[in-house]
Amino acid sequence: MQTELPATGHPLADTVARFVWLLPALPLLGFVLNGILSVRAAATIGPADPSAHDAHGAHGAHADGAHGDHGHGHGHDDGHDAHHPARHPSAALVSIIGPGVLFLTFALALLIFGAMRGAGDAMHVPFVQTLFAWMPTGNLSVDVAFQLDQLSMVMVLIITGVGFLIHLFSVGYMQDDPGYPRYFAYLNLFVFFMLLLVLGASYPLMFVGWEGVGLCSYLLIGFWFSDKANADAGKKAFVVNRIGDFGFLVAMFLMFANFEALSFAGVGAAAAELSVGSVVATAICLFLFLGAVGKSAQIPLFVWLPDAMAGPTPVSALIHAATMVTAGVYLVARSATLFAMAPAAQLTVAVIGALTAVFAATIGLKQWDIKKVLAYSTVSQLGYMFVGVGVGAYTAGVFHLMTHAFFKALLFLGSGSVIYAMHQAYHATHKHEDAQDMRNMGGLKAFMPITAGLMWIATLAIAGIPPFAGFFSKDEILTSVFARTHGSTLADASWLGIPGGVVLYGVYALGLAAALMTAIYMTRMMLYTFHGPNRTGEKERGHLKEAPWIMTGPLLVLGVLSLAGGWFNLPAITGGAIGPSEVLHHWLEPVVGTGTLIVTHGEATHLSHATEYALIGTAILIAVAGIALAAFRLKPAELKPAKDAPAEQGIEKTLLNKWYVDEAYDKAVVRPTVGLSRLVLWKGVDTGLIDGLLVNGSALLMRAFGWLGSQWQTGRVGTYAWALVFGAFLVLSAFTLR
Amino acid sequence: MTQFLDGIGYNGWILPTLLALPLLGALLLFAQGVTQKHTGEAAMRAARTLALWIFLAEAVLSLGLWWSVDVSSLDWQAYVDAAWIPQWGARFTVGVDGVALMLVLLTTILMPLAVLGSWTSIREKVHSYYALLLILTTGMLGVFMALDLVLFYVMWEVMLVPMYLIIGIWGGQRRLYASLKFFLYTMVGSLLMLVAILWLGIAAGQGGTPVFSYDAILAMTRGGVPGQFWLFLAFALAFAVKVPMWPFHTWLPDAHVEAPTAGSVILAAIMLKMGTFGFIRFAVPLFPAVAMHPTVRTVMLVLAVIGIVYGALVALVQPDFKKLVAYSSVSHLGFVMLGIFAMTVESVQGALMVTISHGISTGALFLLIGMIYERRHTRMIEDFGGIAKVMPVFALILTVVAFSSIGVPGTNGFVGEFLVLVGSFPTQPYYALIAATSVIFAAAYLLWAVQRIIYNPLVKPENQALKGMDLNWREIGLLTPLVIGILWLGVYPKPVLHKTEAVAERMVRQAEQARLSSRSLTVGER
Amino acid sequence: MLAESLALSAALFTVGVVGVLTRRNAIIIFMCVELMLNAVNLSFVALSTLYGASGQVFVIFVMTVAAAEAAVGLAIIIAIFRHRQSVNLEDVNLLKG
Amino acid sequence: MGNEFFPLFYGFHFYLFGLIALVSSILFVTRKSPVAAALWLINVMFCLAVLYILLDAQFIGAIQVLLYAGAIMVVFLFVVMLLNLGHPSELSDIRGKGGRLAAGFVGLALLAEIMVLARAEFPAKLTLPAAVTTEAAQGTAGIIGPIAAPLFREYLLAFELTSILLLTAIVGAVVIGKKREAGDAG
Repeated sequence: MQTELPATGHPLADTVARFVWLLPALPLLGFVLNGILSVRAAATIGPADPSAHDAHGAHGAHADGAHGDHGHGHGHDDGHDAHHPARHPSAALVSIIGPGVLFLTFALALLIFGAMRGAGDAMHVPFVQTLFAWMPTGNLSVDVAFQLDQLSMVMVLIITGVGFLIHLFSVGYMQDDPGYPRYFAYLNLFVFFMLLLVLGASYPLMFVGWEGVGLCSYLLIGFWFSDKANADAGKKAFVVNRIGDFGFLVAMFLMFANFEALSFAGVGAAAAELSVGSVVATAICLFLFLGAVGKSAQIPLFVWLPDAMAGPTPVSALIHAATMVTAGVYLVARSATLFAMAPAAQLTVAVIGALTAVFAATIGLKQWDIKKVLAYSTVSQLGYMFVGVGVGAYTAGVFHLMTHAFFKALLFLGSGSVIYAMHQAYHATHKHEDAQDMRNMGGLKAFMPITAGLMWIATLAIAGIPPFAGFFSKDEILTSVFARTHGSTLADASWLGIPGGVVLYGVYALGLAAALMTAIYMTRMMLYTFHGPNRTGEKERGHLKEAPWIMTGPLLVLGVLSLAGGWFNLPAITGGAIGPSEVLHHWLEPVVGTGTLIVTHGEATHLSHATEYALIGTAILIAVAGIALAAFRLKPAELKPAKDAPAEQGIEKTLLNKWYVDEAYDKAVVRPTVGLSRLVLWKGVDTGLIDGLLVNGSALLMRAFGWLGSQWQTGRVGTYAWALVFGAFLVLSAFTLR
Repeated sequence: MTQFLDGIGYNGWILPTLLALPLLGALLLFAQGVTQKHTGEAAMRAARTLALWIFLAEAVLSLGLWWSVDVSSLDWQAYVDAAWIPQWGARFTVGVDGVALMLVLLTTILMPLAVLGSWTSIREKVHSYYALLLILTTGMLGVFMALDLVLFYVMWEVMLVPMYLIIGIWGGQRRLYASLKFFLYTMVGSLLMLVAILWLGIAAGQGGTPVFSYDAILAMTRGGVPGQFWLFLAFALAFAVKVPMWPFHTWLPDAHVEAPTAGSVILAAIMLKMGTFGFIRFAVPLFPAVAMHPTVRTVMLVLAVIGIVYGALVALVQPDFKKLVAYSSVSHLGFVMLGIFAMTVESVQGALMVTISHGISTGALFLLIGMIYERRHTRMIEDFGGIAKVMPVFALILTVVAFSSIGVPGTNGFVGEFLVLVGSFPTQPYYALIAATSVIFAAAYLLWAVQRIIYNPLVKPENQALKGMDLNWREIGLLTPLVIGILWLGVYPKPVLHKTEAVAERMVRQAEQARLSSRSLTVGER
Repeated sequence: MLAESLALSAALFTVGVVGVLTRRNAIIIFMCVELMLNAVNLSFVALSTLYGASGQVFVIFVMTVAAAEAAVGLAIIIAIFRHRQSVNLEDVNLLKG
Repeated sequence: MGNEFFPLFYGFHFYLFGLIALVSSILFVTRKSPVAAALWLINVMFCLAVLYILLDAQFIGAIQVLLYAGAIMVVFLFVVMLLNLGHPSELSDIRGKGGRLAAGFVGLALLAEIMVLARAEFPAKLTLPAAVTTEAAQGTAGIIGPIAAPLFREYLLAFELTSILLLTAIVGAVVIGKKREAGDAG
């Protein structure tokens, strides 16, 4: 069923790439070590006999110390020594193991990358390393195998590279947390699963990573589980993700039922046999996309991502911005051949992506929580990526994924740094204010200039100002959408009865609108946070200061990448004037090239230079307009601190409350389900019908019969004699009347 | 290993020994109880130590089966046949195949853990308690081993009585109601099965002494027997109650809630498997044409799918954690039934995998509930909250087990569910589709419960008092094998799948033949 | 004469039955039972003219049983009377579980 | 058989005593006083004894008088006297009108059914061929012989068992009837 080369025959087999299994194994090792450290320190093994209540064990080594980060104005665990929280006893060891394994992984990834570069044309066939058979039964054979190709390599480099930086940042950010080893254990585990996701050679193995990252996301969102809101958010993330996972599962069932294959190679080969517009491919792709919608927080399943900001900020940066949430994009790109056969599904992807991009951007316009702004921005940008991969511009989508990983990680870490500073300040004065509300910030550039500068780079990048990274990737997506409106399978197809070309024009327009709003809300965020007068408070102001170097160091690296990330894939139109163009495009060609070519009827993209310049000009114009609009219309000076701020009215209130989507879901889905389960199924069917009527009912019936019979049992001989005689009478009657 | 086992004639004596040893142990315990001079704590210690040693011996002895059983052969392994009741034609015939092997091992390995799990919670009539557990073990092992239908039936009832007593004597508040319900429910089904067994035995005897040998009856029913629809129904009802299939499930929550920890563990982990085992060993192979009849199959599949979704939804709103797990069992066992009646190799293999992995993870869940119950004397989810702060090890293990039960890949729960669904989809896409929605509900109900128990703020003083009361070494030790099992079966289930592959393949092949050859069969001719 | 005997037997038996049903005095009911036994005996004897002496053997057995019954039954009646100062069966419902 | 020779004599006496028995039995049932009832019952038994003799069962007739009328009924009378129940009392009264009517109806119905059934043809198994007649069986052994032979041969076991039954009845009667008083624990 598989068409891949045996691992031994591949040119990579004898290079360092044969250690590809070490990529996930190293973070797993880190998880195990940190996990042991965390449990060993946290656990106080109970009494030998739990019924002996007096036998209290020694108190745990940890105390409920202060957290490094809090949600909305939640207090500190006072009563303990809040000023000088004791660092975790194993903190030093953990600080070495946690980022250490990531560094080793990143180094190994770079070595393997080098080996791949060296292999050259031979890399047209992916390198698959099979470890052992996982679920062999009947016709099903799923192997635990790693597939190394250009796409997974890009992802591995992003994950390990950005991941390493975020691990470093965390060393500073989380240093005082009592759950320090647990945090790094989870983080390592996350990287393990994420690498499994991108390296798995089959859909089931990818699904292991897929769910695994969801699991880690659950654990990390609910990291400070003592707060109900955090625990709720973790649970919500997992459950909503599971709705997507349902789609992923069904897609796998469809693949197995139709292709009898679940490996990428097998499915790809089978998909190539299909014709464009085949029902099977469309169904599979739509279900796959449902999975992607869940994981990548698209409409209608985006609701979990903003709540996921309850986790520590580095987690938001790593999981909920740079890596995990982009897994959906990776999934679509990975299934490029399949999607190419299903234009309707592709249009769906693009439309959902575009709608999400605009919708999330509108909410981002009115958020006060700095992390919430970034969260909706992430949702919006993920929508962009889906527009890219939806129209078959896989390189553009993956490119935006990459640049987004840089600038969004930078934004999150920067905001983490701000929150850290705010929190320290409030902590020092024992004030219980929301450290994440922008209304409490303002003018921070004076106190933390490095962070402010770096975040401005990221803001310009996300807004799409040349030459920052975001400009190139966003522009490429929009250009691709425009190019597909003619002469592509998408334009030929129709979506809900609308011609594909029209749909794509709509998507393009939505993309522009989203770009405008992105520029507006990002500028707004920067203005409110770093400019204008400071609103933190008189006493606190003195405690505001730049974060330590272990935190700003990673920010610097990400700043460089946000600035120069565009050079990974300069548009062809630059003609190599400022550097080699379309590097990423050529690199990814062996993986997604076929998919793109099918979409474009086997020809390269054909837009005249004039059109392309016009498109670029429009994009730049919109970005600049957005920034200008925000800069002129917003008055940071007039803003009041959160506790004095007046309540919003009208549309502003609706936007602040996220269009009441959460409330609507709660009313339309959650409550009815729980109500149905409780009142109808449990109390009605289970307790009432089955147990009450059928089970206990039959018992009651028997009891009634028994009662009736017992009424004859008077205990008096006379009655019995009557019964006897009557019986004899009946018997004889039977004979007589025979 | 195989050579060593052959050298000591292992296969010749192991099964009767496994059946006899617990009975012997029960006698010893009774004797110990009668002659006991000590009282109180010392007596209890003596009893549970003796019981534990017997269960450990049983487990160690049974491990040899892993190597000694040749699963590629379709003949019975470790086969022993002896005269028993010649007048009735009943013989003592025992043997195992790959499926029975796994279930026997599951039983023998879980039993010591169940004993350890109720190490300190049982404080009265201790001797009788452990003696009943031992008798119960014989019954359960006998059900998996019996190759004579009368022996099977006897064992089926033998396991019923100790469980009835265990719930009825050492149970909770409403133990009498629960135990009686359990007993009657099971009895109603199994009496019909007895009638069917007798019918089959007499028919197989052809006028002479009845023949109850499984093989002989299988040979007789291969081409179909008159009245096979009703026979199938009788068997199916007995097993469906045990599984339990919707709507025969309402005994389960009550029994689980009222039973002591070991009772719940055994009930969920092993006794429910008797039902699915019954389908795989008896109901389907004996009457393949009926089982594969479109109407019958549809009914079974619909019930299975209802069970899956219904169990999950009802579990969502349970205030009692034990009841929640009980309803989740209804859901999980629905997967098993779906897998069996979807009748592809993958789905049947998946059903067996769910059977085993449900035993491990639900067993572990009940053990964990028992442990927290011993400390807090409540099972109501709302009474907890923030336990992870004071009992991190408990929280860790509960999380692992819960995710296994949810079916997160990498744990055993996923492998089984995935195989069932991926196998059912080609033949029964719509049922598989509906069943797959339970991945959402499973996450919802378990995570919600887990959150309310170990997460959320630690505000209740009773829960704060749990500080320093984390799991002790005994409890960690008994949970460790289960956690290892969860991860092992999730990552490398191949050895187990290999053990059951041949049986599953044969069953599917024969069912398929029966389906094809009975195309013309109409409902009236059954 | 056989037919007439049997008819008489049936009539006597019926009278006994009616007695059992209508009376409340335990001793009289007891005597009614004796009457019924006698009615049956008559049948046996009548039929023995046709079928041999076995019928008469049975009569002997019936008498033996009747004797035993009378002994035990009367003892019970005495015991009940001692206990309740009455032999009215309406008062006695010891058979009720 | 005697009736072959004196059919009229036998017939007359048969009907006479039969009638007396029937009338006496009805009187027995309807008497309020237990003593009167017992006496009427004794009358019935005497009549039956006569009928037995007329039916050629002289031995049975003899023990009917000895055992029933002479022993059992005397015991009954004893008890009636002992318990001082000899006079009709409110409690010992027969049931109400409805009860009596119903009982009468049922009795008549039963009788009717028996009569009908007596004319019915029974399955062959039930009607033995009259091969073994009393005459042939009696042979030379006299009156008791024909009874003794089956009693001590075919029905020996049952006969022995009756002895045990009687013994048990004696013991039982003694135990039950024994007066239990406070000081009489033994």
